[in-house]
Amino acid sequence: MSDILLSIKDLCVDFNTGDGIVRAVNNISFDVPAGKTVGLVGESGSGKSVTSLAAMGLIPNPPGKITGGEILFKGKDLVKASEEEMRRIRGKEISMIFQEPMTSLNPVFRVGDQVSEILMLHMGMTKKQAWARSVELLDQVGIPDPQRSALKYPHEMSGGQKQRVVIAIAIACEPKLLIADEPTTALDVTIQKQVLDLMFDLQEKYKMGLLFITHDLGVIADIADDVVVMYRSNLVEQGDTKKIFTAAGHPYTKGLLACRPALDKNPKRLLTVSDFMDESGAEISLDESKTKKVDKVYNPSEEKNPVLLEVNNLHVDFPIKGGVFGRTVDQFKAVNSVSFKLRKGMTLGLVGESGCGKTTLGRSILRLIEPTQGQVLYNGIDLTKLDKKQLRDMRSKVQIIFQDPYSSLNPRMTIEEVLLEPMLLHNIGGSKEERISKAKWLMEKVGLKSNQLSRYPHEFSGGQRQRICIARALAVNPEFIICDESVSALDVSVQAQVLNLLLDLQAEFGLTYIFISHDLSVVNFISDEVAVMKSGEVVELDTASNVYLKPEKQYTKDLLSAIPKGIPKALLAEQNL
Amino acid sequence: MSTQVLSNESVKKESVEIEESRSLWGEAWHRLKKDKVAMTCLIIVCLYSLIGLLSALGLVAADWAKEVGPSYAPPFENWDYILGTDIFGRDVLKKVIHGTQIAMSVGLISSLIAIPIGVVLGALAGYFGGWVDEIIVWFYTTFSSIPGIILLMSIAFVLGKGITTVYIALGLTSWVGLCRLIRGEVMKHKNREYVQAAGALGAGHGRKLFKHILPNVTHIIIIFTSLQFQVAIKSEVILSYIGLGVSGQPSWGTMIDDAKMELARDVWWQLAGATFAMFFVVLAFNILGDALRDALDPKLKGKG
Amino acid sequence: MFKSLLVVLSGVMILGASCTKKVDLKDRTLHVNVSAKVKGFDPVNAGDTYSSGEIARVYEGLLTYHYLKRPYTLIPNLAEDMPTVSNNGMTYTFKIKKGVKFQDNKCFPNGKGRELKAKDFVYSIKRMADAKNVSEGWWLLDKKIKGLNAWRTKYKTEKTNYDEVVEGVKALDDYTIQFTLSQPYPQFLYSLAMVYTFAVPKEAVDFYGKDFLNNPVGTGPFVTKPYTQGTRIEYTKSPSYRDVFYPTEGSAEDKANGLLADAGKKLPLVDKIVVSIITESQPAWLNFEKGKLDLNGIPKDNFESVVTPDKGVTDKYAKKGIDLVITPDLDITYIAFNHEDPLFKSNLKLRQAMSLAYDGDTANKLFYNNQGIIAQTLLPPGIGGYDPNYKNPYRQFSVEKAKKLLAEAGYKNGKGLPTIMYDTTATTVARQMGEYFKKQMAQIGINIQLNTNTWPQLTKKVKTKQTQIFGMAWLGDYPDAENFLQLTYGPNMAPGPNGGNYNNKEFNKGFAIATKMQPGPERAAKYKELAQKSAEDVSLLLGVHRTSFVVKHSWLKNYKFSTFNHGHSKYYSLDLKKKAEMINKL
Amino acid sequence: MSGNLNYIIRRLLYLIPVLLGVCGLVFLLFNVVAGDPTMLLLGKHADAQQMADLKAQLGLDKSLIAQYFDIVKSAFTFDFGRSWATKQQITEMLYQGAIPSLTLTIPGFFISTVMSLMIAIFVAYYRGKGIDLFIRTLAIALMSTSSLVYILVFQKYLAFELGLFEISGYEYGFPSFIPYIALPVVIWVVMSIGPDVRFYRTLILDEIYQDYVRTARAKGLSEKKILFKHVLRNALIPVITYTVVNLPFLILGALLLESFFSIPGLGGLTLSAVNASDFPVIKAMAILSAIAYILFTLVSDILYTLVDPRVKLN
Repeated sequence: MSDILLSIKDLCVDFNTGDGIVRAVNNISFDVPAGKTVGLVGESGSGKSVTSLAAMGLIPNPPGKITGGEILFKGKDLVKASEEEMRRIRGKEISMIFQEPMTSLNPVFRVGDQVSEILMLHMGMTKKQAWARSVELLDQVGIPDPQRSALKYPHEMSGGQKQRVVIAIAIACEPKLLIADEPTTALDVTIQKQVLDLMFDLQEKYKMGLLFITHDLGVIADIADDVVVMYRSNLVEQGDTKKIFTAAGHPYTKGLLACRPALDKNPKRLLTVSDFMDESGAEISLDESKTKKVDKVYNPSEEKNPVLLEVNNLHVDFPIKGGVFGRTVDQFKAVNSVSFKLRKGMTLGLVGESGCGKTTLGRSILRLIEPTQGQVLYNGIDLTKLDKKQLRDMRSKVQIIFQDPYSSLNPRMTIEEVLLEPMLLHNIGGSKEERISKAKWLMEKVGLKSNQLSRYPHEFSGGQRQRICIARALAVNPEFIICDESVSALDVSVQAQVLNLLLDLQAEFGLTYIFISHDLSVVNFISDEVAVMKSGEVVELDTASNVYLKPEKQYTKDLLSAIPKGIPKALLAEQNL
Repeated sequence: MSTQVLSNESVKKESVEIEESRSLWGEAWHRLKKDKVAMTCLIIVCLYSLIGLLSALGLVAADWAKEVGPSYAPPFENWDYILGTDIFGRDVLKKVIHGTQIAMSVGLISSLIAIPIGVVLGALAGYFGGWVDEIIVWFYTTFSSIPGIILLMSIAFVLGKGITTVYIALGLTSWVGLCRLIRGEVMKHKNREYVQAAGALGAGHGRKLFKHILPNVTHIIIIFTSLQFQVAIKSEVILSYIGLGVSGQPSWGTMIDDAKMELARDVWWQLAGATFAMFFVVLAFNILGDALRDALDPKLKGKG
Repeated sequence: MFKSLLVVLSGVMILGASCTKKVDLKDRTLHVNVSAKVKGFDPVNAGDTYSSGEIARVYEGLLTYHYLKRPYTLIPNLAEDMPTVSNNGMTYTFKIKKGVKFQDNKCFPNGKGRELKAKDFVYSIKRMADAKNVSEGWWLLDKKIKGLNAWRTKYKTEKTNYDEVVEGVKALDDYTIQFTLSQPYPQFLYSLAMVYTFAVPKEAVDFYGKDFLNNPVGTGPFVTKPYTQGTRIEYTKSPSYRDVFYPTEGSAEDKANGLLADAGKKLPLVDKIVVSIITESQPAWLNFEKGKLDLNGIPKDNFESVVTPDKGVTDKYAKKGIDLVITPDLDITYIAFNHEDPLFKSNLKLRQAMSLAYDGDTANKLFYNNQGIIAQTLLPPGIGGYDPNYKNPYRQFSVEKAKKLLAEAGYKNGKGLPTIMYDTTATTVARQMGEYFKKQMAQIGINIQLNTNTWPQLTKKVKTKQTQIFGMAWLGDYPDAENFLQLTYGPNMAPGPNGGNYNNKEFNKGFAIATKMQPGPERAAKYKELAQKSAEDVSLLLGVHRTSFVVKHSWLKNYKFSTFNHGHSKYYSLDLKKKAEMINKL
Repeated sequence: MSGNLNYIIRRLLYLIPVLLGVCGLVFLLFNVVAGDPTMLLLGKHADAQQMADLKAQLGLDKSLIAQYFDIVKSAFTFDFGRSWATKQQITEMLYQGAIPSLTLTIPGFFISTVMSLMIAIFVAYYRGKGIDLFIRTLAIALMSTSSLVYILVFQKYLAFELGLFEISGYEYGFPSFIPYIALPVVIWVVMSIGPDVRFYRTLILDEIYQDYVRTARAKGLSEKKILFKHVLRNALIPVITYTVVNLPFLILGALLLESFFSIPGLGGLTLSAVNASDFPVIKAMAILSAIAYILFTLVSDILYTLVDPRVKLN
């Protein structure tokens, strides 16, 4: 075995929040061998980020504190190291990349300066030497025209380019160990692939140890040699990637692997962590019936699934202001002549990278954003022609569920008020008692306790809040719901539960969905038909299986190829042998 | 592999009951209670308000005008005028207590004038935008471009003398700050998804603004009020100096104004009395204002 | 890094602080202060005492008051001697001194001051009468000089022609000027001692135009640079000042006070004057105590720490060589009733009751440190018509009498009497007096509502008869009873000086006769009778004749208080040796 | 650059309606609500005729609209006519008053800004610790007393009793005014440390919790270097705009300081104008400060784009 670069032994980290001490990391031990990539996987709140920050000695002192264990880096225990020693290691021996590329760079300094700063600090270069080296590094990380880009400010670069700059900074002093905390999560899938390939090449070139932290098992499979799985501040399993992916030991790992919607499979329902592990963490035997691969079949019949929604040549343009008096000088075409039909009871998936206009399309159909021209026929009624009153009555038929669970519920209203409001607006349910009983029924329907009506939104988790939003939408007995990135903000296990819920509700109430997302595998799982959008236009529209198996447009092909396979390298090597 | 499971801050257990439900206000009060300094300030403010109320009802220091001793008797020499006397031999302590009533009423009523104007205009500008916003922004830019002290003096001068002028002048010059804050906050909340969701449910402008957005900006009003009190109390002194303050009854302003004749002859106790009385309550309002901002600011709350 | 910056900063602060200016001991500079902003140096607009005080240092008039003689007597200044009065008091002819030079100024050809001529006085009088100048002194000569009013209305709007001859004001030759009145007006001479009628060179007015008020060019003892409305005005001795000598005769008391030590010496006796404008009383008093000012009026409030009950200077200040000069002033404080208000109009008993209920002595103790003289009538001591041993029956404080009268007036201990609005200015002292008056009236059941205003608001209310009762003071313009009795003269009703609109036919008739008489004993008797009648009819609630209190340092010589102290700084002198000796004791 | 030019022109055009608004407010206050001032100006011997003449001369007999346009004309031509109380040319008075005011307020403002920045950085560096709370409370305590009290007490005890400072007075010219403005500057600094420290501290703290600070730490930079190089550079942007927007108020001077220390500045001028109901002077002061405020806000916006690369003028 090549020598161990980083060895964490029984690490414990506590946080002193207002309401008492919380253990964020509970005696974790694992090693990162030199030249190898270790994937640290776990859902949000599992303590994976805290572990990485501990290795860098960056845990904010109040409120966090390392309360036990050692972090040996080339034989030296970093927990006992003085701040002075840690400063010499940070950036030189160990460097770190963070998740949010948009805010990781100092907005008021040029990119070149921020790279040369670390060179001057650790390598003792002069300003001129550092600048020259920085330009080389920018070239190495694939920044176009590095000479001119070095002079740019961060806000003049895209998210992907900024992440490349952060990587350039991290590898500037050729560190032994690189820690990457969810470096590609905020990027679009095509750019994510390029950045991952870049990191992989650099690791090869500089023989660096790489500790890669993410919640996306697909990414781990592609690049990690070993995997460490964390669940609620505990290390539940570790081992080499092939063993974990083929014969996971711990029920939580099994659950995690299973609840990921895969591109090639087309199951009716997703397995969730709760199918493998009950609340207390003990394993439960898998109910065989659930694993049976039952493919969804797409056979809309005329009478059961008539056309509910027909969109013809829909345009949404935003004026661009200019000149002295702010006259409109140009139009930004957010949605450019989109047409499609949607049958009752079916789900249309709208997929595309950020900025392709999928959200605007969804909102304009509901006239939350006024479309510039085009027709939206709902049961034959053109929504664009309705006046305010008629539109209000239509509202009960057509609903929307948003992305951010934290901001889609009024923080100052109890859940009861949230659910009762739609009923009041459309006077559903004769009396207050009737409405409250309906609210209780809705809570049960979406899998929540009916006695929690008097609670406030901030007392629920992300997944629970999204269920409340669904309940709120159901309150007006709608026929058609637009889910705008409704699961993107959730952890993969919670995502699976919500997707299953949506499918159950569709089956029970015959709902019709438009499901908007940037995550192709989620769209593939839930949609019957898929529309791929690019800069305001629908480039491809077909059934889900056709789009994924027989993509026609090159753009769709690129999208599909960029999605991590989710099959460990070692396994792939064996299959090709 | 021990799988000991411990709940973590942001991953709430699906099933485990949480002690009792707490609204955002409850959360804020919970956080405020832990800040010892802020609590003492709150107690000071309540104490002053109580004294002010009692004095307003005439239960305490109603006989401030009674002559209790010789003119300019020094303090701590005689129990029935412990803080000394003024030119007419009236008890400085009673005048300070009566001054509390004036100070608290100036702060309260000037806020009551400034808040409705600031909130209504701010909300309308922030929510509707377009030409409504243009006009309201033009209106408060006009108000804020004239230096506060000149505007204050002009209004007070033009309206003539007395306590009502002090209220109106302070109210009319302080709504601008609140309006600007409310406008910014309403603009921010207008685009939040819970407001759009209400729109999708068919809620009209009125409901969206008053039922959804305004409750989420009320914390600004509370922070503004505590800071407005200290501005009002200090301005009352300046107004008394230029002769436009209260007349016919003692206030901290008139007491400090009298001192400008007395200090030269070493009569310091009336000045000291008013200054210390004012010092503690203004300090308390300042610190309370900061503490409230930290406790009530949802931004910090959201970070969980 | 920032520790060093903090050190540097505090260093700057201390450096700035430590260099306080030391009191200069060598040069003969008089340091005085003025307690309000000086408006400017144009005699025509000398409405307030402070601006007139500064103007009188640079300009001079035909007549002035003798420095030492009391009661105040007029003596010639630029005039050769007192005027010859002819055609039964209607024509006054003056001879003016020869060889009197205006100060050098660039408004004169080649900068040399020219000789004063009679036509300069004609020009100055006309300038005061010119409606466009809106002079506050115009009431002095309004309808008094033949042809002047006609000339004024003629040039009200278009450009004034100063050369047009006015019948009543003529320069007979270069050195004689003759005034002809339209009606006998013995007080006319006093107006020639007032700043409004001081001599102004036409060249300066034409040369400086709108800015004339900041560029004084007079014949007076001192010269000053153009006025920049700062808080410090400096004067230096005028090289071209004519020979004026310190008066040689004075009363025995003056002699005892050393006021005749410099008799006969050429004036002015100091080289330089520095006038600081200090509006707040605390800095004024502190500067005086530090020796930065040579003299200062005592703020009433600081009085007790300076003056002992027997009017001497407390030992704390005596040790520092500070002397106190106490002199009764030609003024009267009063609370006027608005006689057009039905409440007071015909209810003499109510006015009498209020007068008796007002304890003048305590007020005197509180507000004038027991030094004011309780006023029995409108006339202050030092004026013809004042009778020291007259006791006004309604000024002897007695609550029972007041209650009895109030009952007779139909308001038994205040029942049925509405709250009376008492308007006063907003200064601290005025507010405290108002509170005192309210307390006094409460003794007999009269409820007073105090209402403080800024000075302009108060004058507006008085002039538009919107008050019930209001506090006021009157400082004599000239030492003649007419100036005081006109306060209760019917035709002078608001907006004139008779703010209370008191209108008693008998009094009006008597007043018209007395003011026409030439000064003499029977006029004084007539004045005495009129004053007592108006007092007993309680035309207004009399207050006190304030005595003025000035503290001065031991090194300031020849200081004598006068109500008309304009231009008196030329008489003061400094004992520099004493100053050097005393300064370190402060 | 053309974008910026358009923006500046638009902002300048925006100045006009605001200025009209200010004139309107001043007109409402003084010409409509305040009533007829002639009574006040003619002294105790005025008669009805004299008052009528004065009213005509001051143009108060014109229709209200004409009076409003007089104010607007004065706002654009800076010719405010003459003061009613002293009959001096107002523009001349303002010019004379501006210099003494600035000699007091500019050093005061400069010293207090630098000092409070120093303290704010010091406090931000030790954020959360005892010293942070102590200094902040001390700063707030300083501002919890009325400025009138500081003036009276400091003048009596520091200037008179201890003789450290001049009691009052003012002399024009560079070296000679320093002893006179020393104590007023001390009082100005004491009064403004409180709010400034509080404001600057929140600015710095907002920056310290940003992600780029975390990246800087990961680079191995020391806490001090991060604070001074990265954080301060970002925090300076709002500091500059806040400072520039406050500049116009400096011309106004400090009303109380100037009247108690007899400094012939615009503050004292305004105060005496109010006491003497000298409407033209008050109106002139209000309009001038408004114009200065609007121009300086524009300057601060433009400065904002120069200092902060992210912001483009739009």
